[in-house]
Amino acid sequence: MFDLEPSEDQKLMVQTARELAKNEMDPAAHDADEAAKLPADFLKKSWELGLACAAIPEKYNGASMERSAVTGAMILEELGAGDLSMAIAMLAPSLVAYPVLDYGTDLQKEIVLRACTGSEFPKLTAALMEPVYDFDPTALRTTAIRSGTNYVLNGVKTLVPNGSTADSFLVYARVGGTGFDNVQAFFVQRTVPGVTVSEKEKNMGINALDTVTLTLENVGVAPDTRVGGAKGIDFERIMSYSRVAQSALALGVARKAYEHSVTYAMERKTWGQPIATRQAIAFMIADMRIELDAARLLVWEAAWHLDKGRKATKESYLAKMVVDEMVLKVTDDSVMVMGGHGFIRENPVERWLRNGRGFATFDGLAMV
Amino acid sequence: MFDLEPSEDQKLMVQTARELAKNEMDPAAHDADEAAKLPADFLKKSWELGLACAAIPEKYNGASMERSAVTGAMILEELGAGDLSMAIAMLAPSLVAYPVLDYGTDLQKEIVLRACTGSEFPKLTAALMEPVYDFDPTALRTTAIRSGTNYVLNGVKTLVPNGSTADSFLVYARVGGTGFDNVQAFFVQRTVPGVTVSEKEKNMGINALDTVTLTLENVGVAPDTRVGGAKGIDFERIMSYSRVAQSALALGVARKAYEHSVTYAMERKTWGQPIATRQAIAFMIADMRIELDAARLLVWEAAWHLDKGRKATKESYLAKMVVDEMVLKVTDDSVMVMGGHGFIRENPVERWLRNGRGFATFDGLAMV
Amino acid sequence: MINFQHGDSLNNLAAAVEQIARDHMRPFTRAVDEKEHELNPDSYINTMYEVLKMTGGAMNSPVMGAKEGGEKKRRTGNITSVVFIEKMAWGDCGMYLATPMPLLGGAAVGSAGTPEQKQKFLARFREGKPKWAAMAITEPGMGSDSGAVTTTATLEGDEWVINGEKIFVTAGKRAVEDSEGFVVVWASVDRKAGRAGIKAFLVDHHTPGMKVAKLEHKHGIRCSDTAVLVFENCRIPKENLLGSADVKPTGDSKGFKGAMATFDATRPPVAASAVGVGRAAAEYTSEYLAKQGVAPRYGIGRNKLTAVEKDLMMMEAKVKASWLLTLKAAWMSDIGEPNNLEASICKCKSGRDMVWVCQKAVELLGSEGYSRKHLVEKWMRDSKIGDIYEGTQQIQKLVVARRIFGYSREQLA
Amino acid sequence: MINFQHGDSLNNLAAAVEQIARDHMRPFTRAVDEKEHELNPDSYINTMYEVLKMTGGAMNSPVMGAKEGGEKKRRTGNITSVVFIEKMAWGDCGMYLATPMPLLGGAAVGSAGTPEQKQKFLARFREGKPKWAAMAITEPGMGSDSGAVTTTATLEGDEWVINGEKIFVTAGKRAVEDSEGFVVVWASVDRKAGRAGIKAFLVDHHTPGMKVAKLEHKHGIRCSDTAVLVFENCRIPKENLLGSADVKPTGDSKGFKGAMATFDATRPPVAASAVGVGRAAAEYTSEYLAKQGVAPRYGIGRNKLTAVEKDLMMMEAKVKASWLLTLKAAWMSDIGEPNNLEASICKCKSGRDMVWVCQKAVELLGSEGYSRKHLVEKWMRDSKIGDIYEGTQQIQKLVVARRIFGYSREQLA
Repeated sequence: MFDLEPSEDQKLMVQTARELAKNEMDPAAHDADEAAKLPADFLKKSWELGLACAAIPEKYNGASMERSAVTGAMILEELGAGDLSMAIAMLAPSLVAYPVLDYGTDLQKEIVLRACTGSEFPKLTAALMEPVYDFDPTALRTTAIRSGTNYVLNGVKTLVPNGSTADSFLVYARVGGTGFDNVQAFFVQRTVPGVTVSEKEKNMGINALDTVTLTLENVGVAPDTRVGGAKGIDFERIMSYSRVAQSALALGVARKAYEHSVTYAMERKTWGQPIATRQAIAFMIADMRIELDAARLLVWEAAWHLDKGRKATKESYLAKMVVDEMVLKVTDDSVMVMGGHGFIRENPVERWLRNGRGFATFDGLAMV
Repeated sequence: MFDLEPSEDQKLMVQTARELAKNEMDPAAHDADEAAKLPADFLKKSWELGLACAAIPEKYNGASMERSAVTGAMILEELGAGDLSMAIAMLAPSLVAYPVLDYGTDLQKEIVLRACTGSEFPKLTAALMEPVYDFDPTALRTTAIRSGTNYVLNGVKTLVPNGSTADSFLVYARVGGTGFDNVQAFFVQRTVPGVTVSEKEKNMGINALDTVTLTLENVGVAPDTRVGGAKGIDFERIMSYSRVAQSALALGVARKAYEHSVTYAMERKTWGQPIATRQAIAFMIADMRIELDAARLLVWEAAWHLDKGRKATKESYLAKMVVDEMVLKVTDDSVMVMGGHGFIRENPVERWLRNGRGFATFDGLAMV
Repeated sequence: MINFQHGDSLNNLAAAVEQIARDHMRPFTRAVDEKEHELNPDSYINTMYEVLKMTGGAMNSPVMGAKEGGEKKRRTGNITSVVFIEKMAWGDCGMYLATPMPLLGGAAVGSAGTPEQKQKFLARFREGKPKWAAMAITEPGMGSDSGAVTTTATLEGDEWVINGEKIFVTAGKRAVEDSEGFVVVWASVDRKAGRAGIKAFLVDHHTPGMKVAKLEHKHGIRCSDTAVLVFENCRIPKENLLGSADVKPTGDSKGFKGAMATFDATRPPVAASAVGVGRAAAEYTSEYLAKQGVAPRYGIGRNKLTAVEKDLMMMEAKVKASWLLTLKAAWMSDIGEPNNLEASICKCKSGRDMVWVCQKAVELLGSEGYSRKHLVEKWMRDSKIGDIYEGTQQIQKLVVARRIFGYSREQLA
Repeated sequence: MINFQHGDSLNNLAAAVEQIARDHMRPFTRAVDEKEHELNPDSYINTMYEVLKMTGGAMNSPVMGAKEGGEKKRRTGNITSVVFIEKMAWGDCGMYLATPMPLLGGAAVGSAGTPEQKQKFLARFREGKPKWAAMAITEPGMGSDSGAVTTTATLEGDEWVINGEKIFVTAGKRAVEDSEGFVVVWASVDRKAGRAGIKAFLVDHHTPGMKVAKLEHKHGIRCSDTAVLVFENCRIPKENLLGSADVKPTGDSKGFKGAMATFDATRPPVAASAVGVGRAAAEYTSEYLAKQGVAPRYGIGRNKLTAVEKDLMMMEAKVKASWLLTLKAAWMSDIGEPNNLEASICKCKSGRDMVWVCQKAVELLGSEGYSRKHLVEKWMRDSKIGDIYEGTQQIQKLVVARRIFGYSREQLA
């Protein structure tokens, strides 16, 4: 029966995430953005909470949480509300752990999942996006061509999170024609010849997140680096998980901007009245709320389809399309609610706008 | 030097058009729409004013007005504000006269232009649009294939204005591959074998306008029916004129809806105050005005390029793109300003919305 | 536990309603639009009335269903009603509004009526010939400020005497002239008391002094009769007052609040009717364009989409988003949570976005979309009412903002 | 006679400014953004100042140009200034705002100053080293209600004593600390008189009691210094009051009105600066995508466009529409027509739409657009100020609506 009440477990996880966001992320977000650097101990601290990679089974020392995209979406919304850079950074290992959990060979699971349940933040990340205006996961430019038993990888990846410190990259590459079915994932070590890792990239937003450009020139990798071996991955489903995750982060960013606007509009007075009493401001904020609530339901529904075992390609794609538009509108309007004050970097709305605009240009930066 | 002041001649023409709109068109528009029929003597009356086809030279008994797309745009805005169905109906002869004036052979000019300066409303119209979702003037489906010295026409045309009574149709057809250059225009008599004229079409709006579907099945026409003979027409420029004309009509529809909204908002009171004093309504109306003014300048500029002898393909296309969006928004908002009253057919805004939505689906229904 | 799936029993019922929509609404939808008030969609009305009689309360009045029946833990009436309404409106929104059921008038009796009133006015909907009930609130000089009622009700002996004029009365003629229905009329018992003096009165069909002065010719939903009702010394029994007779000098009286509560409960159904129209247009457009070879490529790089493809996708997404918001608001009612905010959110969003969807449908089909050969132009006209009735988009935003800020009507007007 | 073409002399001057923008602004635009206040764009400042000195009044202060010079029949100052500003902002909007010219402060002196004040405060811009002038209106507790000034000016003998804090002072530090410029400060001479008590005062550079308390770190236009100025018993000569000293008990005083008139005159220049940024982004996007093989097919059937193509076209159209509105407003000033409505229209539309254009540019370039490798992300940040400063989009709509309805500030607030 139709129901929107989260389970007790979900509420608990959300609470944990919300506290992290409130206590560790939000207060440090401005300085981290200005310094273009995560707070020194953030990854360690957040890692200890076990929010990322929580669905790894006990067998591998994991928390054995149910693998649920819905739960993940709820958690990621909270983390997104904390800070987008920090959220993506702390979630980056999931980009590797979950595909391996879902599709990896036993050996891959043993190695990767154990690395993702240790006390150290794992130096693992994934490389999917490419620096082109029309990035298309169904038609990657990065290729993996069979050469004997090995594969030879060529291509350029961008926005690889935690790239400066990662030892190992899960690289998505095209092994045939176009379409999701022709994409496979390969583990590439940083030290392998042909691999070049750039300096930290500079973007409009997510400044505190360390992302790099990864260039692969005739990089040879062994067959066992391919996730799932010959059977491979279901990349279409991986993309759906990823789109749900990014959308959930965007919900968090937008919600934070909305909440900030509500508070500000009720406090700020002009002509003796809170600006919330002016229809222009009140309607703008009402619209924020309406679009936010609508987008959340689309995200949850897409996630729910995934939890039901479906591919959810359409659902996750449409949810992300709506969310990407919504988060820009909401963060942009939150700047307008503050007027000139919203243009000053002391005011977080300007950062949320910079981060918010990113979503439509990201595809594959997070995973639930 | 940049200047937006109309000339005295232009002001005079605008005044004439405005009076026609105010006295003959607007008051009769509702009944005409309901009856799906023009007022009995409208075409005759309006024809006598000489607003359509005014640029035909004295040589052919014409008024010899300067051929100016800017002037035309000004006049058409007024007529559009009067009533869209009536405006298109009275302008339909221009769809034939101006291409002939610009490109016709001497004989074609002699016949057509004289018909367009007589005392009778000319039974001439043009057939351009086709009943497909992606109508494209650069890739018409209607073809004119050479057969010996003749041409054989095949295709289906829709939204042919005044089609039920027209004796002769100027049919646009593709004579080669795609692109504007491959389109030519042919005169087809109603009585020629292979020509079928439908009943009056039924549309959401422009109900009073008589439009038909014209079907051409292996219709053979002689070479001298081709406008301009072997030299032919500059269809690209014809489309620019047409897009400017339709945009100008849309400006009129939108302006009327805007003006009506202003009046209503200042008169209508809720809670003892005119609704114009509420920001939600006031901002909606401010936006109408802003978008209307912006769109008009784009239309004028495109028209001005035409008057300078340029093709104005881009300018007219972009102007129409903007206008089509604007007229929908403005007419839709004008319904919202009236609330429930706007949904009643006694209130003209509902007609303007039906007419306004049409523009994005029309391409080639008018000519300046 | 998050779940986006309905139970089997609702799915089965929904399928039955969809079948009715497909068989008894869609085939007539163009004709009832063209013929306006001349043609009663009898096939639909009679079929539907039999179904309604059989299924009893659940469909008879959506809101009543929620209040009256169901399990103790979790009621299902509101979800059920929005699911049904969405499907009926998908069939034809005008015909849905001409469905012989108590509609808003019934909802008012359901939420504020005494047991006797319920028996007298609602039981009749389970028997005999098709009947309608209507709600008469708006007056010519009145906009969205429902407090500005000038119609009066004066107690003379055992009777209320009603005088005034009401406009925008949905199913007004069917309720009071064409059937043995009734109308709920808002009138002031004390004009000096303002909002507090406004009460709702049950006026039975064919009551002398009440007449249908006019049927409006509308932009859309043309076969739904929108009546002007005139009351001239119209006398009704004293016990036909709905709610309390008290005129409290300050604040809202129970009568007015009760009537306003009806709106809270009916915004999700109105949203559902908007979604039904939007979904009809979105589906039709998809199917039409599919035949032309347009297949939305879900999943590919966003900057590779065509404009039509992107619009189609947005249409689909917006229909779903509005629908989920509507289900959410109804679900909250079912679990007994206050849903004033969510009811306005779903009404605002679906009203606005379904208009966008239908306008887009016309555009995507080009001149074909503008032609009456296809239904999309009709849905565009029908959709507009969803953005207007029971509170325009602007009114809904006011409500949403007031709830967000915790402001009163006075603080944010 | 309708004409969309500028005269040859303006075109020649415009080409010169564009050359400066290309050679002395664009090459530094990324660096001045990254380095924020650390890097003064000296190459541009010095070059431009020499040009400004040479060209004299026309460019020295756009608004003044309009008021002072030109033919009797038709002035050209306003059109000239918006053309210049659009090109400079196309080069770099932050650097444009750091142009050593009188800007808003100069505009105020130009429109309300006595001949002596003009000589004393404006002549200096035609000689020596680069100088700036600033306008200080906004205060920390104040939003768009420019009447709510709490800074005070008290007459003590031959001096006004100013106390208060001003924020959002564009070029504030350059005007009063880095150069021999000045700042126009709004202060109340009689707080009880409200709006009527507000006057504008000319405070010279390095006047004791005035200090730059802070430079803001901003979302965009980072190399333009936005200062917080604090006045503590800051004493200035009595004759530095701009406009009349009268405090009329009812209505607006000349002082306030004069200052507000400055805004009327400066909205088109602000719109022009927004358009410059939007055009930069639109052109860059077109050129980038053209290299990727995207060529907008102007003229084809609308439903055949790709999504990117359509967006590109809309960007181009919106840039042009905003620009034409800006020219129109400036032209009206030049021919002596009141342009309060048109000034707000162009400011509102260009502020809003150029943000849209720049945000779209980022989206169309995908992750490349989000990267600081390209300038579009910077233009997106720069563009936002155009929607905010000198009255947000919302304020402009209020002005537009008031003009449409003929309402006063009190009737529509």
